[in-house]
This record gives sequence, C-alpha cells and structure tokens, in this order.
Amino acid sequence: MPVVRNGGRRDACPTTNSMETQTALPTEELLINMGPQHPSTHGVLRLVLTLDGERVVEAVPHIGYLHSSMEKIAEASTYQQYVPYADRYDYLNAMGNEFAYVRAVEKLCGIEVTPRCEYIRVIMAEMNRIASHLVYFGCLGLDSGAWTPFLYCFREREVVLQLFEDTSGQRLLYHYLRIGGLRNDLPAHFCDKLAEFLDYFPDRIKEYDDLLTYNVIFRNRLEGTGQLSQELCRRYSISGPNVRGSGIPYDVRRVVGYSIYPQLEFDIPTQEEGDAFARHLVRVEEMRQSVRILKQCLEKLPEGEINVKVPRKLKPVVGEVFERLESPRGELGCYLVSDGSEKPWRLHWRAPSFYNLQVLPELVRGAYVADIVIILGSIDIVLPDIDR
Amino acid sequence: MNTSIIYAIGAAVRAWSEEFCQGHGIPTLFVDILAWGIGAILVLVLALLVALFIIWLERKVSGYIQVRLGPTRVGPVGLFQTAMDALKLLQKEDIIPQGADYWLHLCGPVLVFTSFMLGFAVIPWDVKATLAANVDLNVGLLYLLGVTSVGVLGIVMAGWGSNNKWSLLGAMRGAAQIISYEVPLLLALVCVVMVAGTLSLTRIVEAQGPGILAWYVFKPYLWIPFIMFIICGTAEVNRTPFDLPEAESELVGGFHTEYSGMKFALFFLTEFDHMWFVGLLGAAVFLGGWQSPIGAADPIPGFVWLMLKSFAFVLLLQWFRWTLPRLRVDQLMGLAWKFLIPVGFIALAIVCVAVLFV
Amino acid sequence: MARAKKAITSTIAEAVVSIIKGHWVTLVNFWRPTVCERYPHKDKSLDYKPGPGYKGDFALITDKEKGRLRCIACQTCERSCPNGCIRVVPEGKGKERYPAEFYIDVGLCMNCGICVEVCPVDALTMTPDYECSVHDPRDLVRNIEQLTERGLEFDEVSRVK
Amino acid sequence: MSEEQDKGQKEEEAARQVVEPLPEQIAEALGDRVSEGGVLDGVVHITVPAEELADALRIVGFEIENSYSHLSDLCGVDRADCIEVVYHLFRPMSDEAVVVRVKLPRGNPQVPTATELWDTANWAEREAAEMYGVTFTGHPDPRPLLLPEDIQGHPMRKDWEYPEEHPYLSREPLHEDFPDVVGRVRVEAPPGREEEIEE
Repeated sequence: MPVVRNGGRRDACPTTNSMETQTALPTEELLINMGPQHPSTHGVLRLVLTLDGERVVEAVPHIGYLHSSMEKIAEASTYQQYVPYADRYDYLNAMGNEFAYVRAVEKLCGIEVTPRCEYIRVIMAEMNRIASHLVYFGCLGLDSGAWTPFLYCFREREVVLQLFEDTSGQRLLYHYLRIGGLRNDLPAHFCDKLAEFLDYFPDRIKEYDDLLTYNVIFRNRLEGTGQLSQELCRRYSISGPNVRGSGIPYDVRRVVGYSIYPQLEFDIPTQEEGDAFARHLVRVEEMRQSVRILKQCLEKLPEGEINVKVPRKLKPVVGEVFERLESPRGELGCYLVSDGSEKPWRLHWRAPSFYNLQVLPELVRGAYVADIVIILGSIDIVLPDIDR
Repeated sequence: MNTSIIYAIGAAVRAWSEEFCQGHGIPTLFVDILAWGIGAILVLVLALLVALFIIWLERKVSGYIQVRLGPTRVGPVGLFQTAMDALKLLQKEDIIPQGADYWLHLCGPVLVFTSFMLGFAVIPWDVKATLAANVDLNVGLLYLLGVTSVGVLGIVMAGWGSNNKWSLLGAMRGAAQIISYEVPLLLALVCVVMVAGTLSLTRIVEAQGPGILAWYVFKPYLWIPFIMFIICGTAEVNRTPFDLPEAESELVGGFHTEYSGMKFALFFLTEFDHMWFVGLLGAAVFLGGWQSPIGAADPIPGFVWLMLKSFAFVLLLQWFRWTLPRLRVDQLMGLAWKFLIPVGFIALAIVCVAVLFV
Repeated sequence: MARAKKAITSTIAEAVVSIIKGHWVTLVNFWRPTVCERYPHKDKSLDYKPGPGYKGDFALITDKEKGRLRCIACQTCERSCPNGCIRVVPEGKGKERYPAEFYIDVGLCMNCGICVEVCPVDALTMTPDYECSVHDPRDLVRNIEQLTERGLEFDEVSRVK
Repeated sequence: MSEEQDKGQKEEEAARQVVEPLPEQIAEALGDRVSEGGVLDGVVHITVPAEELADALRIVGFEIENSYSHLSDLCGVDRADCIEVVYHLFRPMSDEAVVVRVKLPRGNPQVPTATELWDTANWAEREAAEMYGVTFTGHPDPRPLLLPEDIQGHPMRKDWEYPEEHPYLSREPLHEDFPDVVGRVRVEAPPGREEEIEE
C-alpha cells in the first residue's frame, strides 16, 4: 500500500511520486524551526518548516520578535519628535522613511518645500536605494554561499554612508529630513564626491555581475526558484522589485509621480519570468537607474534656500492622509490621522516587507530547504520593517 | 638524487629503534612498530602545524580577496592567530547537548580525524620516503581511498549523535555527497593508474620522471581527469561550492552545529588538513610528487617541491571558496551522477586508446 | 513564465566562462588596496575623525568672555527630547538663571540632535566624539562637569560646512 | 502664529472640508450600502456598515469597471467614539484611491474578513485584531501576530494602560536622575538557578 505523505500535497513534490509507488517504507515528515536565530532569516524571523526530506511541505512564518511599537510611539510624540523614529524601523531605507513621513505631514499641513530641498531629498532617497540594494546583493550572495560579494558591496556602500555621515552626522539613522526642509545644506565637497562615486560605480556593478549574477552556479540556484505569478502578486499586494520581476511595471515613483520624479528620466526595469533571478536582475538594474537619476539631480540641482518656515508648534488641520512612495523594498505608505493637536492621532506604516513576506509560504512550498534562504533573500525583507 | 633528507631521517629513526631494541632485549617485531610509531608522530605533528598554517593562509587569502586585512595582531602578520584560537578552543567547555548520544557524539570527530590521518601513511614525501621510510605499499591508492571514505561514517555519527535536526540534515547531505563524489574521483584516478600501470603512489610519482613535461598534468589525455580530480577533491573536503553538509547559511553549520571546544577543533583541523591532503594526493598523482620541474640535477629537496605543489592546490581550493556560491543539493547530485560520471567514462575510454596507441 | 532550457553545449561553455570571469574578479580585487582599518589600533594614517556636524557625544559650550556656561536652563531641550534623556535643574531667576545640574543619558539618547536644534542660545552641541563605550550603563549618564569639560574645545555649535 | 496666518489656515481648512459627491460609477454599484461617502482631495472615501463590508469591498475591488483591486493598506484606527477599520484600495498602476472604512462599536467590534478577496489581508487583519480588539469573522488563522501571548488588552486603543506589573519589564528606573524612564528589561533568574545570576 503506498504511503500517503505530504498531507495530500503530492503534486507539489513531483520527484517523490515514483518513490512512493515503489516503496512502502513508513516515512515521517520532519518538523523543524528555522529561526528565530538563524543566519539567513535576515533578522529575527521564525519559520516553522515541515520537511519531506529536503523538500518543504509547509512553511509558517512567525513574526513579532522585533516589535517596537513604532505606531504607539508616534501617538505619544509630537510631529517633529517622530522624525528620528521613522528612521528606525526600516533601517536600510532610513532616508526613504523620513521622506514618506515628512511628506505625509507636509501634505497634512499644506507646506510646500523649496525646489533645492526636493532635489536634495531625492538625492538622499536614491543614494539610500543604492545602499539598500547593495546590502540586498551582498546578503543574497551570503545566502547562496558566496561570501566575497558581501564585502565588495559593503566597500561601495561605505562610500555612500560616508557621504551620509558628512551630510547628516550619522551613518545609518540619519534624522536629516525635517518637516518643511532639511537639517542643513549639503557639505561643500558633497557634489564632487558623489559625482566621483557615480563615475566608477557602474563599473563596480559590472564586476558584481561577473562575480555573482552571471555565475553559473548562482544562476542555477536562482532560475526557476520562487516563481511569483502575476495572480499571486495581485492577491498578496506585492510591490517593489518583486512585482517588477513578474512583469508588472508598477513603481510608485512613476505611478504617483511624487516630488520631482516626473521631471527626471529613468526606466522602470522589469523582467517577465517572475523567479528569484528575475527579481535579482531588476534590483541590479535599479541600481543603474538610481545612478542615472542621481546624475540628473546633480546636474539640475538648483541653488537657493532649503528650509521654509514652519511653526515650532506644528498643529495640522483635522484630517488624514495616506502618502505612498517607493522604498527599495516596495510601496511604502504612511497613513497619518490628525486630530488637530501637536501629536499624531494615529500613524500607520504600510510597510512593504510586511506585505511582501506573506507570500513566502506560497513560494517555498515544494522547494528545497536551500531554496528558502534564496527566496527569502530575493524578496528582500527587513525584519524591523515587518514588526515595526 | 637517490636519497633524501626525509629518507635519511626515516633511516636514522629506524637505526635508532634497532639499537634501542637490541640494547633492551626487545623482540625485533617491535622495531617496526617503534620506528613507524615515531614516524607517525612526526607526520601528525607536521599535519597539525600545516593545518595551523593553512588556516592562517585561508584567513589571509580570504582577507585580501575581500579587500580586508585578515588577522594582523597575534605575532608577525597575525601568524600565531590560529595557534591562539586552538588554545582558546582547548580551554572551552565541552558541551554535550541534552538527548545526544554520548558515544556517537564523541566518536564522530575522532573517527573523521583518524580516517584521513591514516591516509598519510602512503603519501610519498620524497624519494623512497613514505611514512614507513622505505616500505612501499603496492595498493597505496586503493588503501588511501578506502581509508579516507570511512570519514563519512564519522560525519553521519556526528550528525545523528547530536540530536539536532539541522545536524542530521547536514550529515545526510554529507554522506550522500561524499559517497557520490567518490565514484568520479575514482574514475579520474583510474585513468592515472592505467597510464602509470601501478596502484602504488610512489611508483606513480616515479613514472612521472624528472622534468616538468613528464608530469601527468601535461599529458592532453589526462586533462579531463585532472579537472575532474579538482572538482571531486573540492567536494570530498566539503568546501565551497560543495560545502552543503556545513552550509552555514542554510543548515547553520550542519553536522558540527552542536560541537564545541576540542571536538569542534578536531572537525576544524580535519577540514583544513583534508584540504592539504587532497593537495598532496593531487601533487603526487598529477604534478609529479617530489619530482623537480627542472630535472634530476636540482639541489632543492623533493620534499620542498611536494609542499609547494600541494600548497598550490590548497590556494586553488581557497580561491574557489572565496569566489563561488554554493550548489543546491539536487544540482550537486546531478553534477556527480549525470555529468561527472559519464564524462569520467569518456575520459577513461580516451585514456584506454591513448595508453594502447601513444 | 518559465525559462527556456538551453542546449547542453552552450550551457557548459557559458558555465566555464562565467566561472573564469568570477575568479578573475576576485584575483583583481586581491591586489586592490584593502579598505579595513585596524580599529581601535590607530596607525598614523588611520586616525579617523568625523567631520563637523557629526552627531556624537554632547558638550555644553562655555561663553569665554563671561566665563560661564551659555546655557540659561530654559529646559527646552528637556521638553523636546523624544526619549526624555535630558534633565536640567535650573537655579536662579531671570538673567541669572543657570543650570545647577545637567544630565544627559547617552545610553538612552538616539543621537537625533533635536535638543541642539531647539536650543535658543546655542549652548548645547554634539561633538565628533564617537567612542562612548563604558563598562557600566550608569556611567553613560553625563553630568554637568563632563559636559562642560568637553565643551571647552568648542566656541560654536558643530555644524556641517 | 500670527493672526493672518491663522486666518489663512482656517480658510484653507474650510476649503479642504468641501466634499464632492461620490463618482456615479461607485455610487450606482454600491447603491444604498454606503452610509457616508464623498470625494476629498481626489480620494474617494466610503463608509459602510459592518454587515455590508464584504459586498462593498468585492464590488469596489473587483466588480466595477476599472476596479480598485490593489489593497494597499488595511489598518485599525481608534476614533474615541468608535473603532474604525480602514481599507486603502488603489486602481492598479494608478494613483486613484478609494478609502473604505467601517465604524464599529468599542464594545464588541466585529467585521467580516477580507482574506477571501486578498490574501494580503491575512496578516494586516491579525495585526488590527490584536491591536484594536476587532474580531474578523471567518478569518482562517486568527492567532496574535506581533504581540506576546500574555499581553492584556489591545495596546493601540487609546484607553489602554501600561500594565503595573510585567514579568519581563521593570518599572524601576536605572538611574536616579531619570525617574520616569522605566521599562528596562529586568534580568531574573529562572526558578532554582537564582544563585547563578548576580546583580
């Protein structure tokens, strides 16, 4: 009598079929905890895996280990005081988070910022996108067993972080954007240093591609792994490079056209295949597009004031606003409800990783254990972003 | 050069043993045991020292490849860093997890370490100098492969005995991988055996004659076996791109997850010594062992040449490790069974033809 | 959309080329200058100091002419700190108001710099000192003596130039 | 703030309060399911009663032409007099939004789940459920998501209070000068091993 395994999900594991008809050996599924302490879960994520040999039958993610009550803190602090907290939940995209929050508050208060300020904000956001994608690239290399790309990516990221440090005084959690402006203008050497970096960075991307992206082992690991169909994308509200890897050119920078993005020329890279390799290629291409955007920004960067006058006691009108922008991980939303007082009544982050991670059980079903880390890496999550 | 320093040391040890036994009235049977015992201790010490050096080298090579510095603090250019690490590991508490099988847990690393140390018995260090001084085992290659494959058992014991599911997965992968890759490795070596006409490692080296062009690696019909040997050798020592049994990003260390202190150090030493061992084997089989590249009239001792050649292999494996990502388990099996083994048979056929007609 | 399978010969050729390319990259980088520094063993060339405007440890600026702290103990920084890591104990009234005690818990601080920005008399600054490690978390609370001493080097608030 | 500015802001506020009527397409499709609705700053706001929510979401999200099928965000809001669940729907590849909201009583807020329409609502609903105490009827996996199992009440509600006693968190200040900074992690030895951890 054939043994029924996989909880009736036999179709998900095609290679085990022939084995089952031939042997009647009783086998057991292996229940195993991946995380919370695991090097490849990118933080403190716990996956409860049911394994059939090396095949995944079911994966249940457990989150909340890094929950830090970011939304409750917002209700207890004033609008200005919350800006440094906005850095802290998606720490790889601190500038982007500040950008989203500051834009939401400005929209609520009807504040128009100066053109130079907008340009500098976009420069910062795009530099942060490069830094974030570099971390992604290096970590995916680590997940797939290649150590060296990680160090190379961090070498280049170091340049970006140094520029951030010179500008904002911090390397990771900047608190550079202010409601109605910025902390300070760019330092004197900023534009030259950035232009120098932008000159050699595309060559370095090519080097990474030679080292990792087009390596045959890496390609074989990624191609066909974690197939994300357009239907899944819709059902799970996937956004960012993940959805673009499935052939949907959905980019909030283009769709909403916030800030000065409509005045800049850049492509939305897409790939049709929807597997981990497609998502990887999209991210690599996005780094090149960010370089393009940054070059245009440096060219067009207007002179002038960076700050507009904002009352120290900021009291927006009663109302609410949902501000979306494109973080490196996808659609970042900031839902802000004001009751007319100095403090936000309610702040909710539409965190891209939170929505993107939910699709993981669908993607890893039937895959190998080794594929889990690849799929997780290719979705590019940040755990504090999920738990907030 | 008919004799060598290593041979002279071996002969001196033997002479001393004979004298010692006669002087104390010990039966002559123990002369061999004493002489080989001293030789074995010398090789063990050498192997440990080389392992320390290779670990340092690995750190430095990886450091420079990754635009880092590697160890710099302990000793000149951090040379004593690994010795200090070994000391630290010696001091550490030996943790045995709850529910672990004590004896399996203990025997795993010991068996892994022992099995490949036995392989050093037949490595030809220099002219006429194996571990047993002038004794040459005529089935050396067979013995070597047989002894080293016992190490798989140690890995499985370690994985099963740890009572950890990740370790178990790592051990299963390790067993499958090492057994699979022994087949193409054997095919590659059989090609060499056919060309040399002997299973004795000493004779294989001797058959490669003096001078660089006589080495087997420069015979076109042995190129495919040579590349296969490199691939399978990397797989046998569980190094990237074949480090699936350990796979720190997937299995959190695999079969040695639960080990600490000296038992972990044994695994660690074994991995790096094993790498050197593969280098020695490769040097002996393909690069002419102790043979000098410029012919017989070379004043440099053959032992030095052997070391240089084996370290070239070690550096190559390190270069692989810090460049390539890891294969997935099904791709690993596919590479062995669907690609390397058919290619091995083709290579064997080519070598047959070459041996008959060249 | 699944990927198309390739012919085995082109796969092998591509594989070999890709692996050689990867090794070339690592070989090139082997000879590139390293980016690591032997922190905290500072060699002469590695004496890193962050630029002005760095949000490091705190200092209270002394008004050199009057020979007293600029701080007027208005407690604006205390009120505006998001984490509540500043305590100021004022003494005196009107123009004679000065801080008797000034505590900053650097362990609680998140280096946002709001306190420096809101200061009406530019009395508080953040310095480029980034080495704040201590063995006891209680030592992370800076008192007025430490803040004043550190501030003697500064005439103005450290700002990005 | 000067008077002029104040006046300007009030005018602006008044301008913002002008609500345009719902677009015909949505108004027709939803019929009398909508209890409140209008367009503010180009965003369609709809309030529906809890029992009509499932239908309303299906109609707006999938059945009308050019439907708003991208569920961008789902969250709860404490409105003092009621608990609100807010759904931010967007047209795919555009910035046109519909905000569907449902007002629920504070006592026993119940609302049908949206997981059948969007799988992504799964975690978002779990988060709203534990933070605001909203019961999503028909939810396939109604476990708590982010918070520890032993937490009392629903912390994002405005009337929630920090518990006096907590097993892991101490209310004692670390430093005497910061008496109100509490909530640091308390190191406590497990029972029977007290002597191993020294203060």
